[in-house]
Amino acid sequence: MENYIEDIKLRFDVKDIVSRRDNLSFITCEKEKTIALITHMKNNLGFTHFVLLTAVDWIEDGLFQLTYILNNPNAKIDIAVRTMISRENSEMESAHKLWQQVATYQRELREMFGINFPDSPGVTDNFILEGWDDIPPYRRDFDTKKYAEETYFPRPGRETNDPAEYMKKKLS
Amino acid sequence: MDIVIRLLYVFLGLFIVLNWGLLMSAIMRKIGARVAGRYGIPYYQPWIDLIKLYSLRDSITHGVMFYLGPVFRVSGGVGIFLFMPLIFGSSYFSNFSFAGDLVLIMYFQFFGMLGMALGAGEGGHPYSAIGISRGLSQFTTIEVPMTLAVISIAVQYHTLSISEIVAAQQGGIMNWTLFTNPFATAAAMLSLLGAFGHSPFNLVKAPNEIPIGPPTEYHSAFLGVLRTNAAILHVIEAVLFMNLFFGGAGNWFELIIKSFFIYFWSVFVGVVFPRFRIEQSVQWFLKIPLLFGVIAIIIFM
Amino acid sequence: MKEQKNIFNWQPDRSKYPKVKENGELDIDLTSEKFIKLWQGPNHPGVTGNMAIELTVSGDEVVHAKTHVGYLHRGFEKLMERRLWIQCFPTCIRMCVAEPDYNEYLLAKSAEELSGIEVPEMAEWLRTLVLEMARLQSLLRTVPGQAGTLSLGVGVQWGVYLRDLVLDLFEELTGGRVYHMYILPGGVRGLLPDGFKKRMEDVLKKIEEFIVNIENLMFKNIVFKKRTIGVGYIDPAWVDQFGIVGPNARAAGFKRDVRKDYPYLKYNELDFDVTYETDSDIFARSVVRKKELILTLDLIRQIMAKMPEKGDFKAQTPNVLHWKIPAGETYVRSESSRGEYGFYTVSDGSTMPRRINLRGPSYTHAVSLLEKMLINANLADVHSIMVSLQTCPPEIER
Amino acid sequence: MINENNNSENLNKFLHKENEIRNVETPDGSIIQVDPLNDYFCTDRPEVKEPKNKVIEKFLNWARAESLWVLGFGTGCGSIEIPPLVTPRFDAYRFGVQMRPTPRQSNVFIISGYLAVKTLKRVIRTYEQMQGPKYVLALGSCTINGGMYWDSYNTINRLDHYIPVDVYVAGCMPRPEALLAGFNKLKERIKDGRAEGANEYAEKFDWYKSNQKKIVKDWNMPDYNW
Repeated sequence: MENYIEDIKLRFDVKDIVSRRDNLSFITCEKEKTIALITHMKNNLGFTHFVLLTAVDWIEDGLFQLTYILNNPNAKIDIAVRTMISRENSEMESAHKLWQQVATYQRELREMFGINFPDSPGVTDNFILEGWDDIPPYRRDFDTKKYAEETYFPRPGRETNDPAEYMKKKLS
Repeated sequence: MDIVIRLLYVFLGLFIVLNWGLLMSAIMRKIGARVAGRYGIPYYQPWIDLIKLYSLRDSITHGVMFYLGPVFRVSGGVGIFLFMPLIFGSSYFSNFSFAGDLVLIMYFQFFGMLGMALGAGEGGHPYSAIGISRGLSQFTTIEVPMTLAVISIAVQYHTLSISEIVAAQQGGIMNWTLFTNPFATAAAMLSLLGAFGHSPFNLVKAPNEIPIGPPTEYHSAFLGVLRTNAAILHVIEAVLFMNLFFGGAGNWFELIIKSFFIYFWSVFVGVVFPRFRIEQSVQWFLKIPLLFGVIAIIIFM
Repeated sequence: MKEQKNIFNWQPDRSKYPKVKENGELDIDLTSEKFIKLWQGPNHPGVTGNMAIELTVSGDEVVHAKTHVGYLHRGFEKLMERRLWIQCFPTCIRMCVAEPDYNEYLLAKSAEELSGIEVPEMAEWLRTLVLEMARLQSLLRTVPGQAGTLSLGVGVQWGVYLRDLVLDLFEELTGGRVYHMYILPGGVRGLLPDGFKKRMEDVLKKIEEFIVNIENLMFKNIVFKKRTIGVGYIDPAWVDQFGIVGPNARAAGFKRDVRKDYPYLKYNELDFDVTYETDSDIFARSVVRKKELILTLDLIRQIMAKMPEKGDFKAQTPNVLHWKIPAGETYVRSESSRGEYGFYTVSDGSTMPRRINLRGPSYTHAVSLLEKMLINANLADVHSIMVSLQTCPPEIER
Repeated sequence: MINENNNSENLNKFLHKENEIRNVETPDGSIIQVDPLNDYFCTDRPEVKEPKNKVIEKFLNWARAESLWVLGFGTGCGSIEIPPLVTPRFDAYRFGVQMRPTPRQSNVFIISGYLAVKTLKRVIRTYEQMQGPKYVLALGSCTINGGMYWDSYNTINRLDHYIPVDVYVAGCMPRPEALLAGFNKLKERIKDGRAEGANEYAEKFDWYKSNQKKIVKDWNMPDYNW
C-alpha cells in the first residue's frame, strides 16, 4: 500500500491521505489532474478494476466531492481518489475512455446531481428519471418530503413520530 | 333425411371431441404440474376459462382479418374433423370420410395455420409476426417427414382413404402400422412432437422470448374461439395418428385411451426438454425424422 | 467462438452489418423495413424484474440494444440522508429484494468501521451464516432459472420450493420471510433457536438431492447444451474493461472472490476453494453457479460445525436515537451471489448519514455489458444471456 | 419549440419535438398532416358497460371469479413472492389463478408494491389495454399510503388515485398466504358484483386522468416502426 501511495505522491500533488484500512486509502487530488492520476493508476500501477464513481454534496462549502474508487485485483488493495468541484457550473472531465461502464455512472451523476460530463457518450439520455423538471434530486437542497407531499396524495391519518420524543414520553 | 341424421351425429361427435379435448388439456396440465410437485389446475378449469373468455365485456379489433383469423383457424380444425373417421365400423361416426380424405386432411392442417397467420399479422404486434414466421417455417419442415410417412403408408396399403387404412390394420395388434411399417411410424411420431408445439418445439409461443406468439393480441371471445379450436384440434390430430398408425378405434373408449397416449407422448417429451432455436428445430426435423421417412419410402417402393 | 463445423451450424456474418456511419453511429434506418424495433419489458415474462431492453432486430439478429432502467427507482440514497442511522437499516434492505441481508451487513459494517465498534465473535459467526443462507436461497432460484428461460420450468418449480424451505429457516431465526432485519450495528438480534441445526441439516439434504436432479435435468440435457454452449461469450479481456465481477468473471477464468481475496467476517477460518470455469459462455456460468451452490452447502455445514454454541451476540452501542457517527468515509464490500456488492458510506458526524452509495454488480452487467453482448445475438438467446448475467434491476437504480 | 395549435398550454412545456404537428409522406407518395398528440394517442374515452341480465350476470361473475388470469408484470419488490405463489408450496393454480404474459388476455393486475412514476405510466397503459371486467390487486403498504417510501420523490403514495383498486393486501412484504387470502377476497367481491373497477374508471375518467397527468409529465410513446 505504502509504495503505491509514495509513487502517486512523487508524480502528483495529492493531499488529505487517509488510510481507512490496510487495504483502503483515500487521497484527494485537484480537479484538473484527477483523470491523469487515475489513468496513471490504471496503466502503471495495476488498478485495473473500476469499483465505483459517485458524488457527495457538500452544500455548506459549495462543493461536490467526486469519488473514484479503484481496485488492484493482484495486490488486493483499493485507493479512492477524491476530487472537489464547485457546485455552480459543476463540470468534470469524462473518464469513459478508461472503462466502459464509467459512461453509465456519468449518466447517472448528470441526472441525479446535475454534474455535467462533456463528451461522455449518451450522457444526456434519461437514465432513471423520466420527465423530471425539478432540480436534480440527489442535491441536498432538494427537499424530497416537501416534493412528495405536494405532488402525490398523502393518505390522511398518517402520524409521524419522532422516535426520540416518543421514547421520552414512554419512559416518563 | 339421411343427411340430417348424419349431421346430428357429426355435431354429437364434435361435442364429445370438444369436451374430451378440454378435459385432456386439463389432465395434461395436471400431469405437468405433478412433475413439478404441484396439484395443478382443477379438472373443470378449461370450461370455466372458456365461459369467462366468451363473457368478457370489452373487445377491440384491429381490422377484418383480425376477425377472420380465428374463423379460419376454426374452419381448419373443424374441417379436419369433418373428414376424419372417428370410430371404425360405425357409419355414423365416420363423418364425411371419403376415398381421398387423407390428402384433404393434410391440406387442412396448413389451412388453419395460414388463416391464423393472416389474422395475427393484422394484430400488428411484432411478437405475432415473429411467431408466425417461426411457426410457418417450422411447420413446413414438419410436413416433410410427415408427408413421407403418409406416402409410405399410402404405398403400403394402396389407398388414400383413412377408413381403408384403418380397415387394413384390423385383426390383432401385430397388424398395426406401428409394427408393419415402423419407420413411417417413427418419422410421423417425431414430427408429431413439432405439430403439438410442446417444448422442445414450442418456439411459436415461446413464453420467455415472444410471449405468446401469434395470439398475443387476441383476447376475450377471439381467444375463446382459438381455445375451443385448440381443444378440437389436439384430439383430432391424435385421432389422425391413431387411425394411421395405431389401428384406429372400435369404440369411443378406445379412441379416448389411444388419443390420450398419443397426446401424452408430446407432453412426456416436452416436460424435460428446453426449447430449440428455430434453426436448430428445422435442422432436427431435416435429420433423423427425414431419414426415417426416406427409409420408409424406400422399403415400400 | 467455436469453429464453424458444418453447413448446419452456418451463421450469417453480421460483423459488417449494419453499416457504420462516419461518425461511429450505426446506420439503422427504421423506415427501410429491414429493422424492427422491439421493446422487451418492462412487462415481459423473460426479463429479470422490472426493466426493459430496447432491441433493434434484423430478422432474428439483434443489431442494437439499449437497456432502460429506472422503473424501480425509489431514491434510497436520498431517503437515507434524512433518516437516523438506525432508521436506515429497515430502509436499506429493500434495495435488493433477492438478497436483502447483504445490505444489512454492509451498512452495519460501515457504521461499525466508522465508529470503531468491535463485534463479538458469536455475532460474526451468525452473520456469516445468514449471508450464506441468503446466497443459498438466491442460487436456488437462479441456477434452475437459467433453464427456465428456455422454458424448462420444472427445475424452477423444484428450486423455488426448496427456497421456501430456506425461507422458513430464515423465518425461524429472524421472524421475517423475505426481509429479515437480523443484522444490527454491533451484532445481531438473537441466537439460533433450539434444534435449528438439525432442521438446517434436513433442508441441506433435500437440496443435495435437488442438485443431483438438476444435474440430470439441465447439465446433461442435450438441448440445454445446444442452446447454451458457445452462446453469450464474454471475452476475458472484457472483465477489467467492463468491471465484470462475481460468477461472470469466474466463468471467464478469473479466480476473483471477495470472500477469498478480502476475507470478511469468518471466511478466513473456513476452508474453501474459489470455483471457476474457463469457457465463459452461458453454460460455463451455469456450471459456476451450480458449483457455488454446492460450495454454499459445504460452507453452511462448516459454519454450523465451527460455530460456538453460546456467546455474546451484540456489542454495546450508544443510544441509537442520538447516535452520532464520527465523520469519515469508507468502502466495504462483500461477495453476493451476483458478485462484488459494496457500500460507500460518508458520514459528516451528525445523526444521519451524509451519503450512502451502493455498488451493485448489476450496474455494470446489465447496462454497459449487456448492451455490448446482445449485439449480433439471436433474438431467442436474449433472455438466456440476460439471466446468465443474473441482473437485478433494483440495485441498478436503487 | 412550442406548438401554438395545441389547446392545453400546460402540456406544451413538455412537448417533445416528435410530438409537434408535422407533414409526413405516406408510402404511396402523398403528403398528410399528422398531429401526434391526437392521432397517435387514443382519444376515445372508455365506456361504462353495465351488466344486462342479473341472473346471467351472477353466473358469469362466478365464472370470472373462478378463472383469474393474472398479468405477469412484476412492478415492484412484491413480485419476488409471485414465484412461490405458483410453485409447489402455495400453488395458486388450484384456485383458478393463472399467469398470462400479455395484458390483452389477463383480467387481474397485481400491483406488487411501490410504483415509481416511470412504472406508473406503463401501469396505466397496461391497465387500459386490459379487457374488462378487470380487477386490480394492490400488494404491500406502499400502495396504500406510500409505506416505507412515503417521503420519496419518485414513488406514488395512494394507488387508488390513479387506477381503481379492488383489494389491498397489506404488509411489507405480504406473504404468499396473504396474497391467497387477497385472491379469496377478490373472488367474493366479484361474485357479489362489487368489483366494477373498469366501470368506475370509465365514470371517473377525468378525475383519474387529471391525477395521472399531474405526475406523469412525459406521455411520449417509445419509438416503434410497426
